[in-house]
Amino acid sequence: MRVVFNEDYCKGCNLCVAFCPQAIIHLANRLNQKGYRPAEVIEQEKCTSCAACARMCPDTVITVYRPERKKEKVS
Amino acid sequence: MRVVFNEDYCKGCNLCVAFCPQAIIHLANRLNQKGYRPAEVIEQEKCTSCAACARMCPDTVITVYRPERKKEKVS
Amino acid sequence: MGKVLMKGNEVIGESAIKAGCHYFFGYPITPQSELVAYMAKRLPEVGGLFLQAESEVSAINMVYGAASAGVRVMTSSSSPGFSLKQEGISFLAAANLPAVIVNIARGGPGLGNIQPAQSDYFQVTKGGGHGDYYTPVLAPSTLQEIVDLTQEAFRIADQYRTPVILLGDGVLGQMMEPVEFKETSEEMHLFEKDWATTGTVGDGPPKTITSLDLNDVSLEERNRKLQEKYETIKDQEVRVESYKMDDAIYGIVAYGTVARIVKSAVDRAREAGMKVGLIRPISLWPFPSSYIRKLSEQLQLNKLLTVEMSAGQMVEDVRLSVEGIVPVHFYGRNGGVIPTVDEIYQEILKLKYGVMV
Amino acid sequence: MGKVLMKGNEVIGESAIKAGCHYFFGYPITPQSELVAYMAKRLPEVGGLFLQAESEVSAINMVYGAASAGVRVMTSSSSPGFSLKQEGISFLAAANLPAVIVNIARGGPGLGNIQPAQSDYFQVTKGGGHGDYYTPVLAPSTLQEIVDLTQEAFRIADQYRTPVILLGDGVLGQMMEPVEFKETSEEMHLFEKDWATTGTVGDGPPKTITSLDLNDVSLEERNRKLQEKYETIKDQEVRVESYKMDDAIYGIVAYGTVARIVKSAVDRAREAGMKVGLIRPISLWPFPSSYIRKLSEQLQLNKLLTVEMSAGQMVEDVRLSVEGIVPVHFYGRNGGVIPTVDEIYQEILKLKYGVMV
Amino acid sequence: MKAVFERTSGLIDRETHYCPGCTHGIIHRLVGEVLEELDALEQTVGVASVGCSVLSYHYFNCDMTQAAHGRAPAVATGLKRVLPKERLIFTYQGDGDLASIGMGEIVHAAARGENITVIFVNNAIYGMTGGQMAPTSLLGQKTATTPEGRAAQTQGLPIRVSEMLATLDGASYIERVSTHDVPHVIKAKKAIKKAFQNQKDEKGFSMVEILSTCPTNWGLNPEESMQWVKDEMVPYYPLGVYKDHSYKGDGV
Amino acid sequence: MKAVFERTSGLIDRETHYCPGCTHGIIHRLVGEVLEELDALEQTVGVASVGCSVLSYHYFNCDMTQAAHGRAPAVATGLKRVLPKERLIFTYQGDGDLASIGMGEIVHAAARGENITVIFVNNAIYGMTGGQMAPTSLLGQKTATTPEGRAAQTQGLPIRVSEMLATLDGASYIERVSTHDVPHVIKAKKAIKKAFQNQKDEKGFSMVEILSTCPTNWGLNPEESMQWVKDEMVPYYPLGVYKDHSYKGDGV
Amino acid sequence: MKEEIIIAGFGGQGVMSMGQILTYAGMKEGKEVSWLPSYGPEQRGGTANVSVVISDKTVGSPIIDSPSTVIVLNNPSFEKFEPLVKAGGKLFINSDLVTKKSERIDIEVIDIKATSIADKVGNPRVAGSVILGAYIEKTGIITRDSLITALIQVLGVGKNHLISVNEAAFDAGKNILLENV
Amino acid sequence: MKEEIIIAGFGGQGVMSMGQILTYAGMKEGKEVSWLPSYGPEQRGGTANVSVVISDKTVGSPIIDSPSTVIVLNNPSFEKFEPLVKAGGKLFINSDLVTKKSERIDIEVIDIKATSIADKVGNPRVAGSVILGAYIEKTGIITRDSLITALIQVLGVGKNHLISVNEAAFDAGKNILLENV
Ligand SMILES: Cc1ncc(C[n+]2csc(CCOP(=O)(O)OP(=O)(O)O)c2C)c(N)n1
Ligand SMILES: Cc1ncc(C[n+]2csc(CCOP(=O)(O)OP(=O)(O)O)c2C)c(N)n1
Ligand code: SF4
Ligand code: SF4
Ligand code: SF4
Ligand code: SF4
Ligand code: SF4
Ligand code: SF4
Ligand SMILES: [Mg+2]
Ligand SMILES: [Mg+2]
Repeated sequence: MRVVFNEDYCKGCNLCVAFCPQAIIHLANRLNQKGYRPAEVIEQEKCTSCAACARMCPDTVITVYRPERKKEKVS
Repeated sequence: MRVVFNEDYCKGCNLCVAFCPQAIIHLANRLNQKGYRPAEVIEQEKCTSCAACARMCPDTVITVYRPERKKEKVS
Repeated sequence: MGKVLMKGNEVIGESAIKAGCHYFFGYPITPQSELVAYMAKRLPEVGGLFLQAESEVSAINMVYGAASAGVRVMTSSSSPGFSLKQEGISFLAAANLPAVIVNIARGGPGLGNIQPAQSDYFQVTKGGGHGDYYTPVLAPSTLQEIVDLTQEAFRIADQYRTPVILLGDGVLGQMMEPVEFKETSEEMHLFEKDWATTGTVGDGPPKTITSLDLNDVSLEERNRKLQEKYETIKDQEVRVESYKMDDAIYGIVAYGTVARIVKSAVDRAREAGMKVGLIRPISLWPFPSSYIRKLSEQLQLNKLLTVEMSAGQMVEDVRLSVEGIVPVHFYGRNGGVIPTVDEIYQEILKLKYGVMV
Repeated sequence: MGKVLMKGNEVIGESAIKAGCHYFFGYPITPQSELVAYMAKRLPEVGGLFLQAESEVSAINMVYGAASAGVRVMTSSSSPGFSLKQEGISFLAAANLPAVIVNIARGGPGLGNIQPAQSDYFQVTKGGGHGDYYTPVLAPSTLQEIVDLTQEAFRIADQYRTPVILLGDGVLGQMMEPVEFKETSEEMHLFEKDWATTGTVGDGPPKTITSLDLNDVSLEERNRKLQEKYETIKDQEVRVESYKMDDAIYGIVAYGTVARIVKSAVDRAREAGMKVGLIRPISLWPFPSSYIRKLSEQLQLNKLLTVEMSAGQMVEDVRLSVEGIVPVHFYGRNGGVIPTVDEIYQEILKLKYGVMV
Repeated sequence: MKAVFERTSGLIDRETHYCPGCTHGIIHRLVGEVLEELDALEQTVGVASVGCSVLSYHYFNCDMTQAAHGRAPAVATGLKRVLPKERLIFTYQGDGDLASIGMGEIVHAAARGENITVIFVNNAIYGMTGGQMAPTSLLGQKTATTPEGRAAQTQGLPIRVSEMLATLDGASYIERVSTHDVPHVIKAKKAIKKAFQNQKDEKGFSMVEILSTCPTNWGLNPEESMQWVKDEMVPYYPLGVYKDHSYKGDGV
Repeated sequence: MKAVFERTSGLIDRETHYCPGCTHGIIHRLVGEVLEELDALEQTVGVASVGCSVLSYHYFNCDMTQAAHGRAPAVATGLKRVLPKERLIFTYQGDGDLASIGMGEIVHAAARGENITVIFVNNAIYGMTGGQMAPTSLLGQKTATTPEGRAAQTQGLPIRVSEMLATLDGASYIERVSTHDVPHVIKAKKAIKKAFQNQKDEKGFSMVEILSTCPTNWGLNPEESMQWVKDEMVPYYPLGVYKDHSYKGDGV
Repeated sequence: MKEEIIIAGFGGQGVMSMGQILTYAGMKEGKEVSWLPSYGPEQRGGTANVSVVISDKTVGSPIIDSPSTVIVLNNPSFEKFEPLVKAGGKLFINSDLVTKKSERIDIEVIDIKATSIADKVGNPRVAGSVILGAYIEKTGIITRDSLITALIQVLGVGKNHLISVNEAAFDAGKNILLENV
Repeated sequence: MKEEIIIAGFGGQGVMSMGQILTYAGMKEGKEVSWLPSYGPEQRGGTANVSVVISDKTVGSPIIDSPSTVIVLNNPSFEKFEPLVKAGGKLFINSDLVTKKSERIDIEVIDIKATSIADKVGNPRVAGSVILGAYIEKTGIITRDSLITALIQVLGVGKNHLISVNEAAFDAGKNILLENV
């Protein structure tokens, strides 16, 4: 998983959705404990780990990972 | 009299003395009712009615007159 | 005019307008913001002016300016903002300027919270600012009463040339209740303001409004006149409601929102056969001292209980009124907690069954 | 240390420094300006800091900041400037922050004048700001007493974590009298300030200083603690001087400058064979109520007379203390006029010969 | 003989309480003359502030209201907003009053484009209270609260009020003038006149900052004080027009 | 997998009370990250102001003091002047707090060259009290107290605080940034970092004005709000550095 | 006759307007009424509740200690107010949003899937009106006509396109109650 | 022994320092003392006065109602304070500046042309010291030595070049009194 959402903090504001260059974030159809529709990414593989979502999220919901590059492992 | 001093208002600040281009104003040697040495002009005839003294006096002590010019009277 | 359903804060605004107040200078603060918003909307409609000041300090001084010009003018705030107005209120009082100042009090001290409270009683009744002054303080308990007292506040302000305070709390400010407005008042024109600094155009020598008097003897004279005025107000402007006190053995003293709750508790206690009544000061200054004292001198009155949303402020005035003739108990809640009917009922029981509070 | 001759305002400053107060934030106002000037000169000499704030409002909030950091800190003002500090004082009280605030009161209300007055009594003793809070108020009557009480003010502030007010007037502030200073106090180090926001470096989780509590129940709990603290202070910190009261039939209650004048009047009356004495509250809050009440319950005490440079403020506390046990008369001067020994003597005569005041 | 210089009817005929040589007196005269010349005395309400000029209501020959320390712009706003628009409202404020405790009020009056005239007397000190530092006191200047001279490290740098207010869109006319010699006094009067004329023309907030002396608290005699204004103050407080543009256009 | 973006330790792990999409949250994060990166959390004392961010002491992972409305710069001054100089003091203030009631305090903190860092969140409105006009509300903007939109004639013109404060010699670093998209958020962080670094270097007063949203009171959704910042606010409040010069030199 | 009603939920669920509609309706019918809001610290989201009193006699305290009716729209509100309902009183629950169950046997509990029903009549946001419909049916405290008049008043001119869907919601609420009976 | 002295004149005539010198001197001699200034509204000029109490016992009120001694340096001060001198008390007048004459017969009036005398000893501004010299000679309340010590203290390091002329003034004052006797 490249992007992980701390779902309970999410307020469904849609900003990550709006700013994801890959347009892969959506608001889920369920409600979280606060009563908001939390953001989620299904197509994790399309994520470029650009962290735009995380930078625009006002509620520090999102952690972004990047797969360690093969090259590095080799070197 | 070209310059007339409302002596009771004078505080002897010396500003009129300092700014008179003709250097004809002096502080008198007596005290006025407020306990100040009031400004005065003896040589009234040397006065050019320039009003510098009046403009620099903080206490509106000074009235300045100018002799009406003969010419005007004639015309 | 029929009844309308409005928030208390809005009722204050509309009543002020009906009383001929067309100028309002204020600064937002919860729980009185609806009043500011209401004035912002309504005043331009009646050809008046609403101006949001940069602070409470500024607002009260704009009021000072407008009052100097002789118009009816109002400002409002809530507790912390009211504290900031104290210097200005002292200036208004000293300069004999009429104005109405609303305090919709909230939980304190400090920033506190935005729940209702009555812990600004001292601040408004004892002259929270410097120097010997008082301001008449009116404390409505229903929205309909707001209609009457707002108008009265302006009348008193003009008649005595003094700032007047209208004291409420978050409950009164934010609740809705049907009210009926009176027709626009004409009485304001009774007060000629020949002292106002409106420019001398055609009316004599320059006028001055000031509270400065460097000479002690003449400042004392000014103060003497001020105190004389206060004596007249004490004489003329006391307001108090009494409820089921005729045969009461126990009297509860409460004002504003709390008085409403006490009324319900009194009803419940009466149902249970207890002879208890409510004394509701409407003018907190002048305080209905002689009224309360008179009641206390009646043989059957046994005990007084003061209930406040405070740690005990008005209770001092009650004690000053009765000077030990009857014992004065106190029950208070704090920090925005509103006493319930049941709590007060329990306190009444304690009065009767001798448990000391 | 020998005696030195200094102005009262300067004595306050030097005493504060000796009490370990190295920080002062103030704004000039007559008649306390000598204190500000003194601090401006002296504090840098002792490695402390004097800062002239842009206003009284700012000054009290700088004090709030410095107090948050746990240092001993002071500000001072006079009546109109003191009014402006009311919001800040309410915040200090609510946030449990220790600080000492000086009010060298002057004639009011409004701009008034710069002569001595005691008409800020209500403002300082009843919590002139919003919410249920009190501040201990110490009222010295001689310059030597200023030395002691200034030190005490800091002790009380630290011990109870509360703002404390030192109340004087233009006479005390500007007169000179020989005083002797104590050695620099060590006692300040007794108070550990582990609550201060000084950065967490090496001492645990972040600390917060605030007076906000949006929840009514927990704000009530905060208020309960505050009131508990006030009860302890009432219990522990009452100060009062009594002068020739042992066999007195008439007691005069007066504080500060007026108490000195009353003392002379008492002496004169004693010479004339009258049994009269002086009760001098030194702590105005907590007020020496039970002390005065106890005296009043003694059979021989017949009447009390309160003398103030005000229209009658402390007299309410006297009345609250005795609750009608003995009559309480009042004599006041105003606007900077200082009552004379002779005037007070005449009032004493009236007490005796029954002319009502 | 014709009077070429007479006492203005803009001032009440009465002695002032100002110290000998204090230029508050000159500035009073200029304001009085301007109001007389504009035939505006009956239309004017002045607001006295707290400072040495607190008693100016004894001197100006028009209606006057005395404001709390620093609050004159708020009081003026209250007056201006409720009186007929022909009325001219001015404040007369010292630098302690306007630039220290009253900073919030003056900035906001300017930002609001409040149609008032502000006479701002900058004498780099608190005169009335006995010579404490003002926000405008110069670096190194010794005052009662900067006995070693104002130091940037502790007290910061003097505020140039005109420059600061000129950044506000609401401000219409702002000029700094001086009173240290005859030509400057004449210029000062022109500026004051313009500041009142602007108000008549409903152009909005107008302020004239006037460099002034305080011989008493500067510890200089009146003449030396004039020189000090010229040598010390003018370099830090350059004279000139800082703003002359009304967002309200030429009258509204 | 390596975390390229994680929650900063500069913030306490806790939900905030802010409305969905409110950029107060982004700004909190930036401040937290900067303090973490400067390894300054233990050295820092923050001053919360009165506005929606009044509860920010629940979020910043450092000592915090809560100031009265508008007085944060004074409280910060008190802290800064008595604490060891390694301590970093910052205020976090809204536009109502800083530019309306607190105008006097901010101007004087700047003029004094107070060595503190000010995080100034300009959202053109009073958020907390329910959307009244702020001194920074734009012309035409509808608010609870300008139901017909802010009008220059009555309410005057919005104050550009950064431009105004930049005229003060005491101010060392002033920049205006925004949060309306990723590049601007990155820039905003840089500015915040510099404002803290400046304090470490003892350069004096540093302020970052950050354009921020208030979806709730603007009546827009969070996305629209970002657009409004870009389209309406940025043109009136141009981004950029307004001052970057310390009279104190590079550290003292 | 005296009804003391508390309606509670998240901010934004229309709690305040529901209270206003009841209050207006009561007033129209000549009753004495009062309405008192209470908000949490949040500007948006968070919890909010409103106290409404409708009575034949002057309203004493507008603050309600033991409500005769409680309407809850979320879990936190359930937790806070369920215990307060006075014995013999009524508890209306939007069971689409509230997962908790009441165990009290001294009160009448009315569960309504109000959001689903509202969705069906055309707009999930009129769930509140569904419950109001059920409420007046149950208590008879005010008539449907008064409720509609009040609704129109509260919506104001700006939102009068919402009248019909709310009306439908009232009726759906009424019907669901009738069905359940 | 208790002396209650009021010294009054224009601001700038050294009224305050005269009072301070007396107060210091009293303190040096182990007496109880107090000093209380009073200013008019003017910063400079205007009137000012100071009240000094020197006593064997604790000073009660520092405010003086009926002074045992009054020293006046101008006409307004004469008018204000001459009536207050207590019966048997003393009134010192700088008759160079005060033109009024006292008609009281229950007090001792001492007219001194202090400014002229001061001028003669070298500086018209030390007129106050001339009167102080006369005052201590008359009352014996403090010694010349104490007065000099106090003078040095009050002048401070900055102005110690003025010590000798003041000393001369003290003595001139003392002598004029002796001459007159
Ligand atoms: C609230 C308040 N704070 C302080 C004062 C004391 N005070 C009177 S005048 C003044 C400063 C005056 O300085 P400025 O405005 O520069 O006028 P100037 O006397 O120099 O003309 C101060 C601080 C006051 N009267 N009220
Ligand atoms: C003395 C005082 N006045 C008014 C208030 C009410 N108040 C609280 S927050 C606020 C304005 C907040 O606006 P802003 O500073 O812009 O912050 P935002 O909520 O927009 O972030 C006001 C006026 C108060 N708490 N104290
Ligand atoms: S990291 Fe970039 S690509 Fe991945 S979800 Fe976030 S915004 Fe989209
Ligand atoms: S930006 Fe954050 S709070 Fe908003 S929807 Fe995305 S994850 Fe949720
Ligand atoms: S008018 Fe001119 S020349 Fe005449 S006295 Fe005055 S300054 Fe001198
Ligand atoms: S300027 Fe005026 S006050 Fe000064 S000395 Fe000359 S006349 Fe007198
Ligand atoms: S103190 Fe200064 S400003 Fe005030 S009147 Fe005297 S010289 Fe002028
Ligand atoms: S009200 Fe506005 S500023 Fe406040 S939290 Fe909500 S969106 Fe943010
Ligand atoms: Mg000045
Ligand atoms: Mg804002």
